[in-house]
Amino acid sequence: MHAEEKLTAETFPAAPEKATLEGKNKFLGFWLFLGGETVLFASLFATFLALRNSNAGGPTTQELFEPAIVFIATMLLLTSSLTSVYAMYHMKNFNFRGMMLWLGITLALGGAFLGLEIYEFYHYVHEYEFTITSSALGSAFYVLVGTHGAHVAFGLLWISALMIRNRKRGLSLYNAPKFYVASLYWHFIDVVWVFIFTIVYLMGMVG
Amino acid sequence: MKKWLTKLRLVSLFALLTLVLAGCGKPFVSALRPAGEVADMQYSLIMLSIYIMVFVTAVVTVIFIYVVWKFRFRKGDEDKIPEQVEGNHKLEIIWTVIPILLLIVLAVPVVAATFELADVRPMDRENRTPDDALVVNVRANLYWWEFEYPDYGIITSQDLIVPTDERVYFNLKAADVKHSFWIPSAGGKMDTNTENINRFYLTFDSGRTEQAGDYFYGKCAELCGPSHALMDFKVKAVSKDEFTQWADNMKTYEASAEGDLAQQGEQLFEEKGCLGCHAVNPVDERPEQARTGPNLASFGERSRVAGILPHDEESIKNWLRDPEKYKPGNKMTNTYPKLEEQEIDALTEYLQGLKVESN
Amino acid sequence: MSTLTQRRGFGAALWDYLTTVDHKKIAILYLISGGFFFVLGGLEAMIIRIQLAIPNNNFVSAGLYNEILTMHGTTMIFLAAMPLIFAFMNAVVPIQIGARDVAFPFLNSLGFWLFFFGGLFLNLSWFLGGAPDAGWTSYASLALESPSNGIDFYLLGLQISGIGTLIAGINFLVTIINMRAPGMTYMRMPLFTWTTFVASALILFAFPPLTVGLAIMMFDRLFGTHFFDHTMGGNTIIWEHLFWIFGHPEVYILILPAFGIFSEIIPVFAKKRLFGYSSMVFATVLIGFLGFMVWAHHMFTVGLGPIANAIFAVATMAIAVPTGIKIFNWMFTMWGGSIRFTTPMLWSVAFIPSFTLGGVTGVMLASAAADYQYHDTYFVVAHFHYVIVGGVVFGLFAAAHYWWPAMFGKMLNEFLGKVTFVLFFTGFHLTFFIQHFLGLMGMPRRVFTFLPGQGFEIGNAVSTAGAVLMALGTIVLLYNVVITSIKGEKVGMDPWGDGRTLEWAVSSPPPEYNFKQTPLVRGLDALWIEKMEGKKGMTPAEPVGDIHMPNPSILPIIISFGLFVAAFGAMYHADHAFGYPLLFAGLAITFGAMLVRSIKDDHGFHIHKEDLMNEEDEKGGRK
Amino acid sequence: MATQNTGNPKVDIAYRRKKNAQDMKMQVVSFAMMIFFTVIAFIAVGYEAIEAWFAVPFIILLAVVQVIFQLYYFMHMNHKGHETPALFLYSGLGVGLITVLAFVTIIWW
Ligand code: HEA
Ligand code: HEA
Ligand SMILES: [Cu+2]
Repeated sequence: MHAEEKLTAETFPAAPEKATLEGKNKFLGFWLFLGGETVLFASLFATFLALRNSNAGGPTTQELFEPAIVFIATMLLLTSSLTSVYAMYHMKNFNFRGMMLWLGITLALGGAFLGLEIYEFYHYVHEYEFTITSSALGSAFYVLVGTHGAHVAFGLLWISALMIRNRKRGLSLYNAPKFYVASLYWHFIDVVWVFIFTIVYLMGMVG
Repeated sequence: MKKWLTKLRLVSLFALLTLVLAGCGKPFVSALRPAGEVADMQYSLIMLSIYIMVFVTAVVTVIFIYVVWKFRFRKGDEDKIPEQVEGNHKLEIIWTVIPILLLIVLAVPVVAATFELADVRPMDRENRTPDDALVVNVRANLYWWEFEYPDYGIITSQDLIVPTDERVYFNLKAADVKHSFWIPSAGGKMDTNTENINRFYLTFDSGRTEQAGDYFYGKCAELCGPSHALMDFKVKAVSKDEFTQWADNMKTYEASAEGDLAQQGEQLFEEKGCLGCHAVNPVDERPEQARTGPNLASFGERSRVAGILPHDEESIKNWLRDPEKYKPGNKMTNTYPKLEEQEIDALTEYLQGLKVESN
Repeated sequence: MSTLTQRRGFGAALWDYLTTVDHKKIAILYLISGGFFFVLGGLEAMIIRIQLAIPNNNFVSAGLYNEILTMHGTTMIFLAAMPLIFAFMNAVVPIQIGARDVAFPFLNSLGFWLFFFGGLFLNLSWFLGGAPDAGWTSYASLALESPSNGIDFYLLGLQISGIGTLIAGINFLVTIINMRAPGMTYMRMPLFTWTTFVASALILFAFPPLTVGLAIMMFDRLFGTHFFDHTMGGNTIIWEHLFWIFGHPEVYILILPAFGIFSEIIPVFAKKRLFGYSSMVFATVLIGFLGFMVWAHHMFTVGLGPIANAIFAVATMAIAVPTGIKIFNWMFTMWGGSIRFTTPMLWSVAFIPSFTLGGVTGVMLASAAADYQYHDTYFVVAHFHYVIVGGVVFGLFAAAHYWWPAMFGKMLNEFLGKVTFVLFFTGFHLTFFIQHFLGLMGMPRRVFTFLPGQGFEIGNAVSTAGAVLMALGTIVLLYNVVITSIKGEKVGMDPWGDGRTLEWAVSSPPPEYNFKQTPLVRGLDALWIEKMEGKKGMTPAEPVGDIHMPNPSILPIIISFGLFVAAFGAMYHADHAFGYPLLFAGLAITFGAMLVRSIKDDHGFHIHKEDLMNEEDEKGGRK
Repeated sequence: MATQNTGNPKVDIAYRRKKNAQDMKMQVVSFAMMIFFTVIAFIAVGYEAIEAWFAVPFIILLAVVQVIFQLYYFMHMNHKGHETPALFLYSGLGVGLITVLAFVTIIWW
């Protein structure tokens, strides 16, 4: 089957992301990449855990963290994960508009999350003078959470670029794997966040 | 192909080398000439593992030579197609199990020794006195070593004095970057980290100390900058009595200058700012951050200048003229004004007079 | 676009290589740059050996020595050994599995250019204020103190080339998993493919910790964070762990493909199938697996405590078992065979005892309590040169001679090859054997000089003499390469006569699409099977049809160049006003090029059936 | 090679639609569970009476369960054709866990 071929709901395959060799490669390659990302984040988590009490006289995690912000952020990101699942649901049903709509919602939620995170950082810097150079804890905190934030930002850009590029083209076996892989990435970001809110924030609050 | 022949020659050459070199190395610096309990333990592990490895290598070499010789291509073999053997389970099991057994033989004493060498409990014993367990605090600095004897409240540098025939316990730390504390004849090394204190012990056997000569050589074993290679120290192991005597002398010692030139040197030592870094008395109450240069209390009795140069007048003068030339990157360069030759003479005279024993 | 029309002229050829996404050409790019860096690292080694030939030598100064030492280790590991391995992986693996290409041709090229610009960046340090000088391990406390920009070059250069390596690793994994020809099951894959697979998996999991380590050290040095600053709560041991969690698997990333190379060559020249294929595969996987649990054996003297030391000691020793399985299986492959001592075979045969010597000293090092004596001495230097040179470099030399025809269509001169072997082999043992004793006799490593009277004189002099022989051997090899490319005769398919795997089932060098028809694989040593049944080549698994090919692209260079520029910006931002603008300009180039890549559809092109047929006729006519 | 059609696209598509809808239902359920777990985790931490020795392992357990939902339902690791992805993801997790374990046990101060 040719990648650019115009498809209908009938001819659209059950697993469009893996229907071409390119798609299959992309799918697998991306999963492998996520395996590597797992180790990357594990290294950052490990570093954070080793330094989580090294506040060097600066504010401690108990003094800093505010459950409300983290809770809202978590809800936003978890929900965005569900919305991107919806998007993939529509993709599999060859419903391009549905997919675009839900991806748009995902973007909005992700954007809100990012905004909240930026606000949170701003808050720490200005209220507590807690910066990336305050202490080893500050460095470890901002680099871990910031790396996640950078992933979110990249994901937003990526999905937007995909949407803009394909807005008039409809679904094809050429772009279906791209959308699918982007949604995998988005879920992965969520997986990482689950550990961030648990290990960094919640554990930081109990001490 | 005569390759196997070169091979054979190489092997016998190596065997010979082993024989010649194993007993070799200088007794004051070689791990192959152990001079105490710790080094002995490690030496026996080294030898045990060498025996196992020689055995393994021998087995491999014998099969190897046989195969390579026996099954080499000969004239007339052009069309020969050897049988395509898939493998052999029995053989696979043999060469899995035998190595496992050999490794167990090695691993058990290794684990035992690892725990034994980490036993520093006597350091923590309540009401510890230096007679039960002598403790030395080692502080490694960019290219020099400080040795503090907390039980006696004294500090010395570059030359470590220890009693023989007992476990001497060390607290190890680094003042700037990471170094590693190593006296090969007395035992393996331990790193001096920047953020924590490491602890271990060494022993010095009186009999073998004598054979080794006046001093054991100590070295820094972790790359720490340009003069890493020159970050040597010397170890003098003396009997317990001598050691106690020395420590008592140190405690009461006050640096003083005798003779005009030396007194002039003493004055210069202060004026030129030397005293800001170097203490001249073994009792130095300043915090360690303030102790930025080696303690020079017993400088006149040192074995080396700056740990590396022969201890004589000329070397001291050379060092004072331009330390950078002898220890690139050292922290003394440019911390004091340029000295006149006459001032150098005076300082040298003063420094050479700093002796604990003669007091 | 018609691809079969050869474009001529130097400019066109250069452009061809700059934009190529063909794995065979990328292999040549890796070979040339890896070879260049090998000579560079070798020159650095020669300076090291000259400086240490006699006590108190002042051939180079103390500070410069540390730079050379650091660059020798870093260059050899990251810029010579790994790229050279990638060269052979790229040249051989896709063909060995019967594929037309790798899974991601574009990323393949990107991986190469990232490595190239990373290596270039690192080596520019020589001209821009001094090279890194904290050893290839760059331990945190020293690295943070180092005043010049050298360490920054190390951090950013390795970061860039590290990303390239990661990409290459993923590419090989997907290629091997997804692109195998019909019939090529996992248990029929040649061992070089298997070891590539496992080594790539190790890359996938080992490089991220390095990435993190490099990144946070860069933050510490350039942006004021305190990960390793103990006065602010930081901890330098974190770096040591991150580095070795990467570093130990790294040494298996190097050696496993070398094992693969020997497992290809030995059966060919012993004319016998690999003995114990399945246990060889098993051992490879096991080594890869265990490789992740032993890193702290580099940190026995750090003070991790006896429990950790004991665990890591025993885990490390365990690796001897699968490695031993391999050693014995190679020897039994030759058992009963008919061994032809060609140059590649000489290297392979010599590897067995040489590597064993290095391996057993590894087990000695693994004995924690005894390692307190060995650590950071020349005993360690001897160990790792025995395994690296006696294993990896021998493997690379063997591969170069063995696969030269597959890459260039010409055979390297056998006589010169043997001269190289004798010189290098002798020099190698002369250089490094004696270093075991130097270490045991109390000589620390990483010293720019040693003082007389400690018993180190003879050993060092001998060692230096050996290094000269190695250099001579390398020079003969270079001469061989030049002579061959000028005068060498073209060879056809299967030039060694006893090829067993698919890379010998295509012409030398292969056409850009590798296989006109995808071959049908009927067992291990696919080509051998067909030959034994009296056939000339492989049975095709499909009719002749259009072949889909990827488009060449200049974007990989642009993406990599952007990071190269950005790295300068990051490095100089504190001292120069142009720092930040440069950083953002660089990133803009990179992301811009990535955007272009994702927006511009790239469907590749097709080589048509008719053209394939015509080409066949032409060839037939010429013959 | 692309599709596994039964020959009659209409039947096929109806079946697939149904299956997708079923999948979606599972995904919504797991989403609800995830939200629930998150709330529990926050409560466990916010509620004074629950002590750290219990709260920490408990919330980590909740996180692990959530992640399993993400992986298996949202990222479809429960579907077939995910054997290799699973292998590599778990290998990555394995390496990561060893790293974390080492960093919380043998890095001091
Ligand atoms: C290709 C690279 C390579 C390879 C393959 C190896 C293989 C091994 N290495 Fe090596 N190693 C390095 C590269 C490599 N190493 C480098 C670069 C360093 C130094 C880094 C630095 O500090 O700069 C180093 C350092 C190093 C150390 C740290 C030393 C120190 O700094 O104090 C240790 C300690 O355990 C070690 C152990 C081992 C072991 C046990 C193996 C094993 O895999 C070897 C297994 C092989 C055999 C054992 C031989 C064949 C087996 C048989 C014939 C079966 C029977 C054998 C027995 C029963 C023993 N290595
Ligand atoms: C792949 C890895 C690799 C390879 C192949 C080598 C190869 C060699 N190494 Fe290297 N080495 C390391 C990796 C490697 N090394 C590492 C990781 C370290 C540790 C660094 C650290 O401590 O941080 C190290 C350290 C190291 C030291 C210890 C330095 C010290 O601790 O102070 C020494 C000393 O002898 C040494 C020597 C050599 C020699 C003689 C070779 C020889 O085999 C080299 C042979 C090659 C040549 C000689 C080619 C030269 C070619 C020419 C001369 C031709 C020139 C011609 C033209 C330009 C036309 N190496
Ligand atoms: Cu290792």
